[in-house]
Amino acid sequence: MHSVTPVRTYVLIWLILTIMTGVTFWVSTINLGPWNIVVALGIAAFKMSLVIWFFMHVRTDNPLTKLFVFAGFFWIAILLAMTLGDYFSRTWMPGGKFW
Amino acid sequence: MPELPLWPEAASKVATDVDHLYIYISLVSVVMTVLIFATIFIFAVKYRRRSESEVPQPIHGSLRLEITWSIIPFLVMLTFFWWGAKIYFYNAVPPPNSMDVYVVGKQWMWKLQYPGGQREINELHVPIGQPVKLTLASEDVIHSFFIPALRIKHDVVPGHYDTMWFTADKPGRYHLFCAEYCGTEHSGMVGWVTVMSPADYQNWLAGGGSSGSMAQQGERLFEQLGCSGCHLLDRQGRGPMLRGMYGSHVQLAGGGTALVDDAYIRESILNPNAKITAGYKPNVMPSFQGQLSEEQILQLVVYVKSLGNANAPGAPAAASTAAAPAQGGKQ
Amino acid sequence: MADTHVVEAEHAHSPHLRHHFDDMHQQFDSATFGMWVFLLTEIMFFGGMFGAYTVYRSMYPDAFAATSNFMNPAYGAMNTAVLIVSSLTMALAVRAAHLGQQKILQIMLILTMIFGLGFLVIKGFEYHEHWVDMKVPLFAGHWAWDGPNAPPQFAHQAQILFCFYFFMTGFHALHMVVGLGIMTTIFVMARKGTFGPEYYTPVEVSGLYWHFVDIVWIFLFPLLYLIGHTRNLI
Amino acid sequence: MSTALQEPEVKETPNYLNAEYGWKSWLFTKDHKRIAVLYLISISIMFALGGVFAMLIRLEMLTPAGDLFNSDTYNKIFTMHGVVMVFFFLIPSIPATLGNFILPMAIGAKDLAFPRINLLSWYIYVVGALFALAAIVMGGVDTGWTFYTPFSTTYSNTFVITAAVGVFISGFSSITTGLNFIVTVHKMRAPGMTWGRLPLFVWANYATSLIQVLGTPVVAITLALVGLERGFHIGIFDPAIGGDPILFQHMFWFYSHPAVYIMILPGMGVISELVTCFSRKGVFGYSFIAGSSLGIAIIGFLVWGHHMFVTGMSMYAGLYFSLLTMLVAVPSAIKVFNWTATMFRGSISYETPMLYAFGFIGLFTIGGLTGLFLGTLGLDVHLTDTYFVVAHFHYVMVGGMVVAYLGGLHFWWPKITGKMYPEGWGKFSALLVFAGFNLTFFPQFITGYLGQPRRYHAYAPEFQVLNVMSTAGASVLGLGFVIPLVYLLWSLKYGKPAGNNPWGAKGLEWETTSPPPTFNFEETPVVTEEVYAYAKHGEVEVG
Repeated sequence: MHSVTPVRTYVLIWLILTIMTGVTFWVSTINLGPWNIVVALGIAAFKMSLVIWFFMHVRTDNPLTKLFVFAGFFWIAILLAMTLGDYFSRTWMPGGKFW
Repeated sequence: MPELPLWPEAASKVATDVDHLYIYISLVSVVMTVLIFATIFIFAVKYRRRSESEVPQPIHGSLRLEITWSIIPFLVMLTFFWWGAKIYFYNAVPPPNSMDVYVVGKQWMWKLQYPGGQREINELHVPIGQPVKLTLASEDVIHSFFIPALRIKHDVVPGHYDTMWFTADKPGRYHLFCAEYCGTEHSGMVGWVTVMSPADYQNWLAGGGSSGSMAQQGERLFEQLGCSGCHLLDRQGRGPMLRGMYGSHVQLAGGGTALVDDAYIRESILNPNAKITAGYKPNVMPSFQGQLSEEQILQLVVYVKSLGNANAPGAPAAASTAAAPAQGGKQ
Repeated sequence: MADTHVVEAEHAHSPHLRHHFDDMHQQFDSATFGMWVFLLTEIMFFGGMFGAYTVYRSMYPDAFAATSNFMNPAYGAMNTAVLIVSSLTMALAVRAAHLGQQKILQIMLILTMIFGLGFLVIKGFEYHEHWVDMKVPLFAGHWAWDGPNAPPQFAHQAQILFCFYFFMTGFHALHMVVGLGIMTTIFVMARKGTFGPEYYTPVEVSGLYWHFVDIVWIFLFPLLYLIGHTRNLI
Repeated sequence: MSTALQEPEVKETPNYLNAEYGWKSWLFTKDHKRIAVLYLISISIMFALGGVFAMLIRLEMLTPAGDLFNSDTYNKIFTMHGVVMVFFFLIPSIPATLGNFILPMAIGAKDLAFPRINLLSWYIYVVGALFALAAIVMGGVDTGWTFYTPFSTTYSNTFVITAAVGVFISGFSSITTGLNFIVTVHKMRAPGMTWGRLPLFVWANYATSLIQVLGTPVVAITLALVGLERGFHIGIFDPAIGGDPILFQHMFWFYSHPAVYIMILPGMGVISELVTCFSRKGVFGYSFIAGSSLGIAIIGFLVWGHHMFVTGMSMYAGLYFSLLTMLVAVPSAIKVFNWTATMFRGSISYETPMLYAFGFIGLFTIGGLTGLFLGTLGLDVHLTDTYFVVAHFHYVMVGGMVVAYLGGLHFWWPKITGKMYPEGWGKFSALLVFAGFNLTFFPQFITGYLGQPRRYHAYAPEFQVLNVMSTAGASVLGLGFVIPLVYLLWSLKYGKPAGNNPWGAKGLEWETTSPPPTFNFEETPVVTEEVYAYAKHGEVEVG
């Protein structure tokens, strides 16, 4: 079973999460063009990692759990990458002979 | 004695190519299958249990064998892939001198229109040796335009245009099927493709009673619907002038550009606000969603096309009054 | 790859040990791992929604940005904060259970439930606003797309985005409701003094679930509320 | 067979069947073996139902004209054949019955990790099946099992939502079974049962479970979107207002292509067991067979686009989906080669399960190779949505999966019931299945290449001869399925007692009594020998 994490760590993580929420909100009011979404998702991913790593105890969990957590996100990546691959390349018409 | 065909007719170069590919993969498969069947059979007989107490020596495996029978089949399969991809890409790009035919799939029939204005249901007539480009649209669900003798099919997805093309090289009458399940009378959504010599084809074209070319029908619609009140032919009106627009890139009001092609024209008719040309206001043009059939939209598209192609030399052409030649939407 | 289980015939079986497990350790491990596998399916469940959402967003970026202006980021941010606090109290509840601090465990569970409930209340206010605002495309009488912030060319796409909005936040809220049910059960069990250092598996496992629901919201917030925020003035 | 004699027959040993009596003891059981039996009964009912629909399809196909049913009825029949067979028979078939029964025993566990969730899984399945049956009784569904939009969301006038809810619900039974297996294999193995000693049947079910857990939620969400769209017409898949029907296909096939591996992988696991047992020899290339199961599970998620080559999908996407399709064939080929090599210098006997194994290898080889035809871009353009596709997936699903299921059922029948089935009848029906199957589906490769589209109520007259052959084969095949049903039921009462290990097979499930006691083993077994150590076992018997 897990070792006990000190209350201080939990509170610190909570503080960071709350601050990052504020940061997301603030960044969204600045126009960064296409980078807005990148920054927003980057911060979300960072927050998620903190929750998974500390609140969900993956930090002290065995490699098997880590592998399964990774697998989940990897499979979403497959779904997204291969579907969007279709959508983004649909309009590229080859100009002539390819072979 | 009922007929028992075992091989479909091949009426184009692509069909012959596909046949060759099919024969090649079949041969490889037969060799593989026979090898495996024979091995199993030989082993099953040779190593049959001869006494209840016999215990064979274990053989744990062989890395060399495993690698061999992974790599070699994969390399063979890569040849399938390469050959198949070659045909697929060839099928994807219609040559520039293609003759246009416009197809609308609708539960449960195919409606075809020729640039010269001829219209048919469940019949397609084409001359041999001439590349034919089909622009496919659907009124309702997904259909699929399938001509087995040409070894091609393409889904007809509602909401946008699909294209396919072929050059038939053998006169005859061939099946036309809907291959994507589309509801009750799916199996009734069949017809015939008639491939004829160019001379016969000209005769056939002349024989069909026609109320003007597709472009003329489009022009009539253009006036009936009141489009011509805003889209003037000689200057910019409340809407952009369409002459010479086809094939050009227009500046959009929201920034960016759009290529004026069949799909753009269709979208502009059905959802005019989607991509407003720079300098014009939204909400001026009403949507024609639900008021026009896909066939009529195609007629309008062909009409706009006939007003001149930005890329073609000598554009804009004065095609609005002259009947478009039977063979070409583009000149 | 050596086997990790050590079979020891424990003479003093814990009353919480189910018959088919060898020991409490194996039981705890199986339960937490099982929850992780379940969360894997949840990831794919929400992943499918995010995938469909992403495709439409990539098709209609401007429409989605414009639509996003009808979301109130203040609600979204407030709810994010509320959920993060509830995650903290949940983590502390698990810690208390592990240490056998019964009083703290119960307090933390109550707090978690209060914050969870708070989230749903805020969400309810927000849904109500959309209802009044005529931004509920599911019901014909409650959908309208007009006004200066509603560019007419996006009428159709906006409808799709709002559907995704209700679909995703709806499923998320459903998960919150289920989570509250679980928390109530855990609280009742905690009141009976079920949990202690040798047995706190249910608290740990429901904690994992609670945090996961929090994570989903962490992504929903920027994706639904913030994508068009800067374009307000166009 | 010799071991059967060792068992004194005077008094029934306590086992899972006689532990408790009464319907409550079954409906509230937490014993994985009883749940497996519950599943066995329910999927058999669904298989029979799907089989009836199949026969009706073949009867209609006897003549080119659509003269037996009207077209609406025909469309409903093939849709319900697909829905029932795919979602309510093939997907749960081996994992939920044989897997549920054997897997915990094969790794030396007393039960699955979560027995109550296992029971819940069956109840979820039943509720899902009831929804599907309700859809059938109320008037049927006519969308095809693929629920393609916008036909399913807007144009169909049938009970699409009811059927979709049934499939949605049954998906969760699949997920819970998969979850249970994964945790059980990771956490519940007996001492000494290392990953390198796991039976290949367990490896195959483990790989299957990964697909179930990762893929099923996506189809669930997709069907939820279909239901929402159909109920409220909000435009998610409606092209008229900017929705994209192709997106539905992406999401549907993201699950439904891997789902065919859910259906075939456990069958491959069964065959691995059968080939070693009836060759009385350790399997050739153990780690390659085990690894190829995982390989199929993973690469299987990367190929779904090959169902969409003619939909107007980007041709570049077509390229990578086609290439990866070629890649996924490699692990399947590895399995076939290793099974064949296992028989080399073995001691092969021809009991019914082994006959099914021979049949499987042959039919699956054909099914797999014809899959390559369909993965080849230019050729798929011609073949897709024709009878070639129908023939291909029936070679894999029936020739592969159902044959493996029957082989496994005969193999473990003595363990499940404690009784032997009649061997002569078993062999006879195995041959019937093989002959009938080939006669049914081989002609469809030819009609497919000729261009007969699938899901056609009436077809062009020149295809008739081949279709008549197909229908004739189907009746032989149907008989081949009915005979086992009769003699297996018969054997429950009249079958000879089987003994603990009638085949002289290796594996922990054969070390316990037949039928096994409630907690599988008197004492937790400790594994000390390698997997499939037939040689050692033999020495003991001889000595």
